[in-house]
Amino acid sequence: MSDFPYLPHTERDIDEMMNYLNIKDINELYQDVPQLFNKDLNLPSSLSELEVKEKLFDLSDFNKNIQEFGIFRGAGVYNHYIPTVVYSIASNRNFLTAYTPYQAEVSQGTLQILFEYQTLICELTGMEVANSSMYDGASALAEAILMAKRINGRNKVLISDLIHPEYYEVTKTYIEAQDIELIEIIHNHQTAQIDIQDLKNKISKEVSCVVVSYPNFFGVIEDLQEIRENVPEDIILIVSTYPISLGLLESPGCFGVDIVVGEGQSLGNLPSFGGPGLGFFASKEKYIRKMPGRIIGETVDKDGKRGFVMVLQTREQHIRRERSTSNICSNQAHNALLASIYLNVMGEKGLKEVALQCYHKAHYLANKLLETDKFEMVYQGPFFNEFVMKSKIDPVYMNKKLIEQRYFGPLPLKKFFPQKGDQILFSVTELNKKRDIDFLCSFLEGLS
Amino acid sequence: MSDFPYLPHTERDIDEMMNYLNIKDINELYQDVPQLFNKDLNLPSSLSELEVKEKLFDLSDFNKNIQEFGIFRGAGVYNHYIPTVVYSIASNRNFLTAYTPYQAEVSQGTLQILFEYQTLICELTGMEVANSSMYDGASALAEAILMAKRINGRNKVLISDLIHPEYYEVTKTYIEAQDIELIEIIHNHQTAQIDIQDLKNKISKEVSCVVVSYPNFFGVIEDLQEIRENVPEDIILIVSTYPISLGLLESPGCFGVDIVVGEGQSLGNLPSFGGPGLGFFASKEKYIRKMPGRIIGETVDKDGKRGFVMVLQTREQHIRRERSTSNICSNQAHNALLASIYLNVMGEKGLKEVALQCYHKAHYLANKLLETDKFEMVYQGPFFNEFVMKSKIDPVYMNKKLIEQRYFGPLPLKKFFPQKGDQILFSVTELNKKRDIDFLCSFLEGLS
Amino acid sequence: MKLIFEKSSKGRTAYTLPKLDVPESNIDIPTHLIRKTHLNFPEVYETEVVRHYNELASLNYSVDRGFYPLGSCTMKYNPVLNEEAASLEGFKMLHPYQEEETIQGALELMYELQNFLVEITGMDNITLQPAAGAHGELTGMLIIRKYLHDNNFNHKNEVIVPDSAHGTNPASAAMAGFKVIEVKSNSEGRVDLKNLKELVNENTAAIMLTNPNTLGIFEKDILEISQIAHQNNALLYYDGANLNAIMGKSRPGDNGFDVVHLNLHKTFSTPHGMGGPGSGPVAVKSYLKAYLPKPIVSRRENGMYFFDYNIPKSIGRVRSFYGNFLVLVKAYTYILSMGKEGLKKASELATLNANYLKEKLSKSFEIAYSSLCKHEFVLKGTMLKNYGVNTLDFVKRLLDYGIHPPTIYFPLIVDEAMMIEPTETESKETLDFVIDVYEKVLDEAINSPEVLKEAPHSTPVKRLDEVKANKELKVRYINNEEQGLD
Amino acid sequence: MKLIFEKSSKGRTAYTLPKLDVPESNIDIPTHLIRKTHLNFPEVYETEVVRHYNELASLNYSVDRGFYPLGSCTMKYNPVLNEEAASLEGFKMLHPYQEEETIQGALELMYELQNFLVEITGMDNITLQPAAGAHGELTGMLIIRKYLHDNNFNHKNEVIVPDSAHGTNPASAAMAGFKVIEVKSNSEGRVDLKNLKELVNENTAAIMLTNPNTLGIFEKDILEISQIAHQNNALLYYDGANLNAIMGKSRPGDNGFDVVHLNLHKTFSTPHGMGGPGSGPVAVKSYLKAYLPKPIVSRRENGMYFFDYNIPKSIGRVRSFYGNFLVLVKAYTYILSMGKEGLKKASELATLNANYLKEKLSKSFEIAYSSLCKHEFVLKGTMLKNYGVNTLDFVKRLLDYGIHPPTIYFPLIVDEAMMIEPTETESKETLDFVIDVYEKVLDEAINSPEVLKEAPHSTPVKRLDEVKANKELKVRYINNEEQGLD
Repeated sequence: MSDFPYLPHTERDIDEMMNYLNIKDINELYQDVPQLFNKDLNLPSSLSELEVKEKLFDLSDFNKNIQEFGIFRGAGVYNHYIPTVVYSIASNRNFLTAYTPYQAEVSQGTLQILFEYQTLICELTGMEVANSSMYDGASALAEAILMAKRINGRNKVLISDLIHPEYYEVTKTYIEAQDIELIEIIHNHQTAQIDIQDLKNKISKEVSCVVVSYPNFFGVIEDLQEIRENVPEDIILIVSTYPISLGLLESPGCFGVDIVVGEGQSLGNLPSFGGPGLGFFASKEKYIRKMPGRIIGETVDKDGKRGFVMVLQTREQHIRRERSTSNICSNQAHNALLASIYLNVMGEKGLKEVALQCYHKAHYLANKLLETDKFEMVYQGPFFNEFVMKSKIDPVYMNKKLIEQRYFGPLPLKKFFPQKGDQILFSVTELNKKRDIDFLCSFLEGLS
Repeated sequence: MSDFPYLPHTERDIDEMMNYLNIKDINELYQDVPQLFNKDLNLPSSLSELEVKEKLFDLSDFNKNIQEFGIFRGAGVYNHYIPTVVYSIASNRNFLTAYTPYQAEVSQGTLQILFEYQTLICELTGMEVANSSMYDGASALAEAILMAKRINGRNKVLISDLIHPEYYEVTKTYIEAQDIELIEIIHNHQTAQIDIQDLKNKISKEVSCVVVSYPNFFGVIEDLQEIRENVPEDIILIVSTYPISLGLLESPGCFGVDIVVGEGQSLGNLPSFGGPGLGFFASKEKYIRKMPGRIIGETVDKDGKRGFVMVLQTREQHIRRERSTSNICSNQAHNALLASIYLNVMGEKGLKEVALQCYHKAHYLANKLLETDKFEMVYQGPFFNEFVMKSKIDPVYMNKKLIEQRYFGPLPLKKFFPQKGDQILFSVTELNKKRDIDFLCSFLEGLS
Repeated sequence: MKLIFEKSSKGRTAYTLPKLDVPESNIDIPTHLIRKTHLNFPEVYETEVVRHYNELASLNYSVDRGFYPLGSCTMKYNPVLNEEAASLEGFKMLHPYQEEETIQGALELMYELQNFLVEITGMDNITLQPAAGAHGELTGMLIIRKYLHDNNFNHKNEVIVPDSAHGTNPASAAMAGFKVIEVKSNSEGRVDLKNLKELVNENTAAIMLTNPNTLGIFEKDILEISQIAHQNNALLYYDGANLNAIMGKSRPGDNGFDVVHLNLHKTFSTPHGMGGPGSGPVAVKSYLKAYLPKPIVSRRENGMYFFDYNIPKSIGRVRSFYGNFLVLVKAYTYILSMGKEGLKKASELATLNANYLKEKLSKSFEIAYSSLCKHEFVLKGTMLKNYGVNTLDFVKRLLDYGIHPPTIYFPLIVDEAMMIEPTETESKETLDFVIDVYEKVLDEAINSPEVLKEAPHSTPVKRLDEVKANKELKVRYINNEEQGLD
Repeated sequence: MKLIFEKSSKGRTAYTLPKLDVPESNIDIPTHLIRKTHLNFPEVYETEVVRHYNELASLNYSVDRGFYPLGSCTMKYNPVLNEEAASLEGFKMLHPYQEEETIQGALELMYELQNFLVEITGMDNITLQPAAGAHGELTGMLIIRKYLHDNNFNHKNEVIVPDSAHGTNPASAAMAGFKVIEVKSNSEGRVDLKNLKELVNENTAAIMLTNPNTLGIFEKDILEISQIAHQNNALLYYDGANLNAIMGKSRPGDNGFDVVHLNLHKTFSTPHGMGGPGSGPVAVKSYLKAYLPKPIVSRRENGMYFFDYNIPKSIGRVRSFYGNFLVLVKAYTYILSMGKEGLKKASELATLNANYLKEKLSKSFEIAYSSLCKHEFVLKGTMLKNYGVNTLDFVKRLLDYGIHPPTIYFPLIVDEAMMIEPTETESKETLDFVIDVYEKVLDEAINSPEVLKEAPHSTPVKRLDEVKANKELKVRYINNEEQGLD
């Protein structure tokens, strides 16, 4: 008799099956295994559902979470409003427990969702084509750089020094074996925008691509028009972007960017300690055959009815093996679903409103902080919803005090820039209320 | 432009529709309404989803709930383990947003669920037929009494004085206009079981039915065999039961009971402040045409395939109107679904184990409490998971102190029996842990 | 598909429990009271349970699938936010007998909801206890009964109900001990005033009305009806099933109604759950407050909320505890979401939708009563008989086009009735699609009636044999194999 | 069905937001950087969104619908408890950059999971960072690469991969800069030792194996293979896609593997989510610990958990933050639920199921390699060609019987392959049903092959034109109407 609710086998089932196989012991099915493991694994014994729940509840409660705490921290993962309908829909188990749509005829749900997702990403980024998801913003960026090399065969990458530091690290890991050289473009120390002169100086015939973040890690909005003007057409311009900002900012596609990637968590995905998130990936149509990841296309069935299938599979690993455009197989389809529902629910109007609220609230906070005399703005470039301040209060101490007040304060830049021990990165979204902002400012004003 | 996400009408839609109807103002559709209300309702203005959520979260947080607090209180609503799968399945919106299966061909989900539910209730109660749900245990009991009168045309009801007091009140309300006389049967003050002599004395040719609770409000198990032996066959014996106890107790059907009703909340339904719950209702087959409520039956479609439909609708109000067996229309189908999933998941083995754990834990608590010398057992009758104690500590004070310790203590019987100011009703389920029971006892021992 | 019982296999299990953590004691129960009868529950594993119900869900039509215009049932969209609200632990994990100070949030919600509903109906006081509409009707009629008795109107034992009324009205009146008298509808589909005047007399306890009525027609003579009732010391009862037409546009209380019940699962968007749970609050004028079921939620001067049991004249209780509380949470959430503007707009658009649909369909179908309607209207399928089919055949064919039929053969006063209530949550595109389908099926009725008679063709089961079901009356699964073995 | 874009109507809205509660400031952004391009998102209302996705869900096959035996994908049942655990606020509402003392619960979970997985695989250390299996492969190969470089094995640039390997293996090796060398399978479906010995040389960096391999066959010569590798200073890489066959039965670490990746969404029951998110932890022997991606979760002496970034030789990062954390929560939940007994039992029953199914099917079908299998096996559909049909036709017909086809045309070394992995969560009844269906379809192939060629017949769409899709390459919706207007 099975005591495991996930296992269907009764003793009789097992007996009948073993009889049929003419075996007396399941270990006979393992007779070809050398060194059969005949101890118990050093793991806990099976727990009842109630006990498991209790353990998980305890672990969960042991964390302080941003449902209970206010947060003024972003830096790649943002606490945005998610309409209730998003997770309600996505929790449908016919989405959750399906896999890659290998059999298109019984996967039209998945396929249409991803086709719609691709369309939404194209709209958002202003690009012509998009794939159906990558692991995260960082790996999407790394893959974009590999793609650029596939396009023009060159091996120097000019990369903004205000790309998210963890994206930079991932990129470094990815290109390690690829004979690619990463060259940083410095930022202008007044504006925190890319130093155009430095960019110009570093452009050469060996440059495969130029990589910038829009907005960048310090929250500042890069001038993509100026950058594109200074990046010759045969060099791939790659932009990593924060999709919510595109409710307010012109789409990268409008400036002639070649590849747009980013982290899609902010689109209807909960923060989740940073994962799972969603790498989105869009490019010009002419490069589609060089693109990594799964792509869904429209077709018809034998009666002429519209349907969707996976296309360009010959780029992929299960067919092309070591010559595939990427090794990616499992992706983040369910997160793409969350992002799709989010964008469909919010619509153009909603996304623009969210972006505007982020903008206004961030600027309201910035101005209020300046009034306290405890903070100075470090850069003058235009920012969206994040900004760097120099603080008279020690950032670590400040955050400790804020946690006592049930707030997560700004990110100490020291985490990534050891020399910036007194600088902090504030982040504000539409979920930060005026009363929280006002409290924060007056609390910090009083802090010493 | 609609600002209401639940309303689809664009201005253009409204214009087109009004044009088609040849009206200029929606009020023209209300021209036949005298005293058109032309003010604003004195209600709050529409709130955004976030604001609504915040308000509801606040209200919810303002309560102390039994997820956070331990509880030793039952008295009709019990905190039992509910497997995760129960609500996960039942939250499927194709269950939630369907209605009464008027069109059987597109309601086979609903119909089969309720057919299975009827079967499960028959199994549990030992009866031959069951309906597909009533509002709650109390109204089910009241309806059973009305049904008894329909069966034998008599108008005296002998009812145990240890029926749940609220069921008694509901019954009184229901029969108010029905020319039915309620006569209480007293309980034996030693055992808290029904006083058989009193029952015998009150039996007469005018008695329509005898009503007992199994276990009764004081947790004591009535001897249904003895009761049936003393209730002539032409008198309907009605039993109200606590379904979890039937994992341990013999089913009422085995003793020749005619109608079994009860509150099904304990079967996979959350406490929910007492509602929605689930009235279940089962009887002997020969009385089916006198039964209130919806009944589902098996049939075949025109290809001979099995299917399910509503049967005996001619008993019901939408056809029989003032001569229907009851006025019930909307019922508690979704709660019947929860109960069904629960029983299917637990199975015989699980239900028996739950019942046994309740029994053992309740008796463990009772014994521990006796050891404190603060409590005395009031009755000697066998009990299932509830029992009455006389307390040296004032019950209201005791509960106040327990709330400080994050426990809800026993129910002060004063709530229903003003003369029992020093008596309390303890309730224990499989969710009460030994460590909580031990804490309770030692805390109460130290309390003065 | 198989029943879950037919999927059972001895020894399978879908549950786990922690081990008993206290010492076992002797089972101190007389042996004959200990279960020996086998519980023939299925033995299944979790995967199977999940798949079983997933398949069952796929067989159900629902509002989430599409147009579901059951007349008088108000199958509007059920917001997911309502569900989220009702799933908060501070609501779902409350015991009804917790101490007052530990349930202030729940009481505040109920208190506010009481006030909201009283305002919407134009009444004075309310009980949230009834579990459904019909339950509310019974409650309301018992209030009326007790009030009359207390005021020496014991002879008043008749309740007048229109021939177009919901079946629950006469059934509830009868349960409350009244004799039911039927008043005719006139050619406009309204209460025939002449007939009403003939019927009302000193024995009249109450007149029960639905307004707009089940034909979707507003009783424009309501003030006169009210006068007739009150002049005869009879009370006027409002069946709130059709309130969705008039929120913020007309208030029953202002029109002279003395007792009103509401259906929160209709007008206030809580889901219908395959038949329930619903909720049927009953609002009354202040002079009836003393008769409301107990308890009701009140507020102390210090701001604390409490259950007021001090209602000496109360009819008593109609339900244990406090009603379907989680349904109340959902309705409350809906009212906050919609606000005063939204509720009014909902009613206006429900009425606009119904009139648009009615006018468009009137090109091809006979409308039972063609005057202005409110939230619903009734088609007369009589003409279908010319083609050898009937309303049942007609609507079964609708299923093949993926839309749910209306309520049929009701109200009883309309031959071959189809009672259509689109609600405000359906778009114009949907209505236009529905119109196309109705016309297409009508076309089929004329040109290929056999297609209708055999319909539906594309549903999980084909047309079901109701006669057999009622004759053979198989209302539970019997495991014949097992029976044989026992 | 329609695309959501085709349901759009100007002015509809599905969202609400609180009003901006701070004063507006000037938009201090250069005009050319402010969006002027129209965002052509759909304008829909909530009901429509809900219905849209409800319909899409109804078009999907899923584990919750039934048998889904995709070989090497381990489509086992995904417990609802996993989902409940991952939806706890203390997990889903964590920001990755919170202070260490505010995330101790999350860190403890990760730390324990690290230990669990290390124990199950018989390895020493692990990273939870990779987001999927292939991502783990890349990580593992980069670790190997860095290790070799640091130890002056720069010349080692070849990775040997069996011809039966998953396509991700050569792809990942290539991404990590290696040249891929294919080793043949022998007549038993195992690595051809002779061929392997010919291929291994001083340039060999690693041998990548899946064990049991994609034919479901255990590499019984694994100890010898390990020896061959290590004698040549090459590392042995374990692709964990097929770990579900051997939990508690055999540990890759004990067999000499140096690097192992796992697929938590396969073996550890986290749902596949239509393609992801997955999770692909990589475990290594202690001598490779220094190369793991940073950070890993460690524990201080005082019991506090922390992210250890102090890994100077680390290959760096392969993902932002810490991997697919919520997937980790689900896998952790599963391991607690199953325990050591349950995991072992799961593997045994997965193997029992596969062998039972294989043996039964072998009566009618040709098994590619008929020896003992583990969790999966491969049918050879070559004989179908005799009837003018092929594997594709065959499996499309399975859809009409409501079961999902196996992985097809893989592994590449089997002609017309069908790779079947039933998993342990399918019952004997299901397997017996599946056997019946396979035999019935085979019968149809012989007697009415046209039925297969035209299959599927009962799915939401019929067989789709993949050639057209790839030729015309329409990968997004274009609103032609709107385009015309612009």
